[in-house]
Amino acid sequence: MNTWFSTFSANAFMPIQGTEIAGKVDGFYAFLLISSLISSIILIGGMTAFIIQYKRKTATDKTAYITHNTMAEFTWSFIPFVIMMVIFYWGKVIFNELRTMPQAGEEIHVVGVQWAWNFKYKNGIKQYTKDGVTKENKIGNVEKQVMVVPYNKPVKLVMTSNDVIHSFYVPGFRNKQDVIPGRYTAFWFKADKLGEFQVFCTEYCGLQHSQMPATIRVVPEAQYAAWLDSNKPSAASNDGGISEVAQKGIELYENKCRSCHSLDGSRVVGPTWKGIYGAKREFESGASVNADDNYLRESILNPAAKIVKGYPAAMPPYAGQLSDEEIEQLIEYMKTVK
Amino acid sequence: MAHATQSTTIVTSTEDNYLNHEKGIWSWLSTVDHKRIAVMYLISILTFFLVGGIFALLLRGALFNSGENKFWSYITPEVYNQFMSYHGIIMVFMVIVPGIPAVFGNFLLPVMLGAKDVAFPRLNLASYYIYLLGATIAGSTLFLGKIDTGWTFYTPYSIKTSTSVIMAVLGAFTMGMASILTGLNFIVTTHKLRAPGQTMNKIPLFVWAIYATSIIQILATPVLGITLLLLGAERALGVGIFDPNLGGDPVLFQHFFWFYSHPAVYIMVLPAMGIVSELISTFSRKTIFGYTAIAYSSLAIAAVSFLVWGHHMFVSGQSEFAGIMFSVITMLVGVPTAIKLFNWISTMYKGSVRLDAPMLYAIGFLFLFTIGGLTGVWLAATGMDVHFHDTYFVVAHFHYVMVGGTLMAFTGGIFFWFPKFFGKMTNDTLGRISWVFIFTGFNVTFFPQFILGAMGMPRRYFEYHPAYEPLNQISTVGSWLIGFGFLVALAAIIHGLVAGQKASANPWGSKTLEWQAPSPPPHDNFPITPTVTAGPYEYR
Amino acid sequence: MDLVIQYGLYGIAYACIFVPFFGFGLGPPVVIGAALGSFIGNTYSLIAQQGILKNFIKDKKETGSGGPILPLLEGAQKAIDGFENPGSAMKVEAHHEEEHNHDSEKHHIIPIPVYVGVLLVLLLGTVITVAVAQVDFGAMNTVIAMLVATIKASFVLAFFMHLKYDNLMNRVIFGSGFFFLMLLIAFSAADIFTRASVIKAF
Amino acid sequence: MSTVKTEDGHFHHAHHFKNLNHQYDSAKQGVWLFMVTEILMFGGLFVAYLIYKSLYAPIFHVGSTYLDVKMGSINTVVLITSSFTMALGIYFNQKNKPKQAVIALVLTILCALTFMVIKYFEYSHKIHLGLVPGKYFNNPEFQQKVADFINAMPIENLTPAISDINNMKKIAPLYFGFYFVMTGLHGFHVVIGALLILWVTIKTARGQFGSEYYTPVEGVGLFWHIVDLIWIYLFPLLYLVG
Repeated sequence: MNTWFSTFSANAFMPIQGTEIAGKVDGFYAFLLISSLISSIILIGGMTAFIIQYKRKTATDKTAYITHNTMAEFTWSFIPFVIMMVIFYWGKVIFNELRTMPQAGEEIHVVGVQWAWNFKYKNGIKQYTKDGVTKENKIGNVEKQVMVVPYNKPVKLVMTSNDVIHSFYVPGFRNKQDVIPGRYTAFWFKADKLGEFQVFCTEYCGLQHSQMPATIRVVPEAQYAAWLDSNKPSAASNDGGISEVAQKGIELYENKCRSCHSLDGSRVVGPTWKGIYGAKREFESGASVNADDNYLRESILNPAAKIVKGYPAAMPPYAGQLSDEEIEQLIEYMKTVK
Repeated sequence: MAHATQSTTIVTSTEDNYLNHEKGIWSWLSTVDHKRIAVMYLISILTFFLVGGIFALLLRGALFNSGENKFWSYITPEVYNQFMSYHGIIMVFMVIVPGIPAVFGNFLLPVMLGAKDVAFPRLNLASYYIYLLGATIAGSTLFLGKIDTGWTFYTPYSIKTSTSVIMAVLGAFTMGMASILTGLNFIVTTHKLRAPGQTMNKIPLFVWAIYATSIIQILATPVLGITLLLLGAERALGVGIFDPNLGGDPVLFQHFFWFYSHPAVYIMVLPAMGIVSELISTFSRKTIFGYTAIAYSSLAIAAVSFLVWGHHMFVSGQSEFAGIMFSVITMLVGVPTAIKLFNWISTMYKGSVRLDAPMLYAIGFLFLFTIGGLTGVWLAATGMDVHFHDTYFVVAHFHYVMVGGTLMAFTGGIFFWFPKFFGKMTNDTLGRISWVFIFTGFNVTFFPQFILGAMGMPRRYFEYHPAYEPLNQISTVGSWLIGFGFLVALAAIIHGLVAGQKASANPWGSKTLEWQAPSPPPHDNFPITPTVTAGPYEYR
Repeated sequence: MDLVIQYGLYGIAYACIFVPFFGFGLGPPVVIGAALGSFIGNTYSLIAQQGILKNFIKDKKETGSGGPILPLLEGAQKAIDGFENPGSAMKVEAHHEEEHNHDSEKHHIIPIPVYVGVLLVLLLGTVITVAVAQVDFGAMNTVIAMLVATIKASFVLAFFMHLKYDNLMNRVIFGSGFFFLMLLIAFSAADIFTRASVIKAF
Repeated sequence: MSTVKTEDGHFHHAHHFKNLNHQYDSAKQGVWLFMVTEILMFGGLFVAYLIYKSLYAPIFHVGSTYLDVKMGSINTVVLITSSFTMALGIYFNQKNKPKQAVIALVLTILCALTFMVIKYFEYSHKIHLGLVPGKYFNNPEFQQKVADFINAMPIENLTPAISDINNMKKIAPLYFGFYFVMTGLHGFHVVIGALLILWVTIKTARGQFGSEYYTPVEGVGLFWHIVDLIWIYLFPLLYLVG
């Protein structure tokens, strides 16, 4: 069993504390655990005591005619009220700390896409899942994206999503934040323990909601700086000599097309883009044409016009959602997919 | 006891009761007698509960282990997502929201108020058929395109997915319509059809609970209606109100959805509290402790439930200010709930407690609802909720209050009012055995899920981290116990129907008005309309 | 004692409604007015419709522990009965006793001239709204439009829908609809307009 | 079971009520409770409209210039007169004059139909221009107008959301999403109202109502007035104040 669970320590069953706030949350957790234990002992203990003590002896027992008792009723509504206000305030203090962003600190961009977490660093390093999470990648050995972060330095994640709502959850840091398409949300932490922390997606996002984990690897400061330099993409080489326009096409492919069209010839939902440009396409209607620029542009704007034989008409029209310039970039990129 | 001053010594069991008043299936399908409609609701709700339960067992089976050799190999992630959605939709919209109000509210409200029928009998029958229509529309998605959005239909996933969301949303809308009409019927009945002399503080606490529930049904369900309509328009026309690419804000969908759905969880639990008040008072042979406190805390819960929906959205991109505001008000909802729990337990003080099957279910309610309620306070604290949100801690919490609360009270209510419904006694030992299985099975299933939640296992996961496997296996075994327990309960009911011995008008010695009518009651409930001169729980 | 519980729970309920509005500053006087208004309306309906005050006075008289406030309360009860059905204060006893079968009351019939008057007011209202909309008052446009619309709506409610001559329960029912709508607006707006803006540094 | 007119002109109330008045009060309360649900349903739409109007003011401002205020005001007058004739319909039933009641109710139905016809013209005009909700929207001229409007706006009231011009052009159809959903749902309720009034007119013509029992007419009347009430708020919000 993975050791990152401390089963019998003070914070029973909570994962290892990765940040200082996690310690505070576990303290709050211990308080809640104990106070609830006491309240249930009072309630359930009282109930069982009354049941045993006042067992029915005969069918017509005389019972006391007590309708109410103001003093008792006042105490057991005021005391819970006070305890709950204490719990509220303690929770508010921790929530405030979790949600106030640090001024200085590393900024990393997180992009949640349907079924993978992608990370982008200031100096251009991109931890992107190239071909997405394939079928047989069980959670045990899935190809996880790794976010390398410095030890004991505040890190701020600016997060968004390109398709549906996901949620970036790090149990070790006791923190999670939904990522919403069309908007940026923020998540911050200061890791004070070296090692790897598991990241889950906790907002239901479809087929492989349970198979888009990631890892946060906390490394010492120096090692982090060295990692940044070694993986920095040099300005010259931009992924195998593809033109600038096609370069932008990759970004669009990652955001909009990756969940239905693959690059390696395998069938996901729609036809693959491998060697698509210029290939002969047969349609449900029986007609056929070579895949040139006009056909590709029409299929993006209004896919229902020509459906390739054997594929479902499941692609939404992108008319009005992609500008002409973006369509140009996509087509240029398609030409490079061999 | 509601002293009926006119001598209503129970005439020897009048042969003419609502069951044999008219014969033939058409007389049932076109009846406007609130008691027959209640029995028809009971049959539909028990079938949907069976279907929902089977989905639950399949889910637990699929989660038995994670990795290559799955326990149910034919369940793929896609099929799991559909089962998870159907378990949610069937249990929420078809079983628990209509559950107690439609079955016990319909049957008992008029009898407890000494009325001949609900205010609008034909509307009552219409609500049943609208409910069935909604259930068939939502159920038909099983065959036409499935649904995999979960019962919450969060956008933009519910807009993008290719499953038949519009059909499911239309079904939920129609069932919401039936829920509004039932609530409307009950409010007017409580206002206008009380027996002479029965003022508002002489009605049983079950009627108070149904009254508070109906107020929520009237005020919350329309907003769900418009949210689901907009979701349908979103998919059909691309209206863009909730679709981020077209300028909408998906968090606004969550605001609209939870504005209904949090009061809806009080629609589910308040009637159960009403039943528990009746059971505890009857089986301790003692007047309820703090009648006004319990009655008014039902209203207080109904009122405050409209102010707290944001605690479902602490981490959903809602602003920190709104989160803190919703958290402080959610704490206030805990106060009336605590009042009720303390009052029920002090009702047993100096009473004479008898642990028949219904009482066991009431005790089970108190035990499980205490744990469910307390963990609710944890989730209301913002600092704690950030870690627990959308993990199995939340799954355990709401199952403790829904299965432990509403379904325990629902089953307890069936065993308690079975003599009044069908004029026969159920077999008590079978009832107790079913309780033992359901209670232990429930704890074995859902208590480990609290621990899984603390360990950070997210909700709605088909493949989970190997570290979570042992607790998931315990939980799956527990779910078989619950399944078996409900089968034993079903056996007890069928045995009661077939071979139960004749029940007297008041087998449990209860004091509320429905036990003065013969069981099963005649078509017009009371030979002579009783006049109420004292409170409903006058045990001496 | 139950009065204490009832108004205590009212206190809790209204406290939760103040919290968001004070924090959000959506015109606290408006909210306090609405809350107190419905609070008084509800209490008034309890006293007038269900005779809570009457029973309270009766209990106090029986136990003889009325103290100084008893005459005051009786005066208030007389005033309320007077207001509830003018000119028939004496009939009030009979009214409360047979609460349910009040055959004596005929349904109120509004004469046609009143309807015509209301129609003219509504048409005039429409003309005003359209005319005012042409002139650009900036943000005030919305306020004026809503004001005129509310006046027109209240005329339709009062006369065409007989709400003016209806019993208090129906007014409270209809008013609660708007109240809960206000909750939805206030809390959703409290979230949407206080979201921290997250800006990308690169 | 229900209330039926006996030969001697009296009405027997449903058996579980004490008398006709008791039944009338209960029915009235039931209808008022249903009116609350109508208010809350449309209220949800108004809430969404107000929130988005304050978030994306330019889109709503430019959008409302595309609406024909003339047609809108005619529709408002039509609906108000239909409310008036509906009230007369109830009045004549209360006065036991079924003939005038039928005339008044038929007038209400005619007003409802004219309302729908005018709405048909408005809709076909917009669909012809391509001003339809997001998915099928293709009227670049409207998007350009929004962009020009934003550029002309003074700097200080430019929120970050509004200043992102091409995003605003992309989400401009949101206005017509609201327009079609709100007026469409209202139109649907006008059609239901017209059918209900038709049902009640037939019953009045058959003389099933009288001064003692006219509850269905009053119930349908209440529903019709609520539909008119919603239009009274809808008209300025959509047409005038954009």
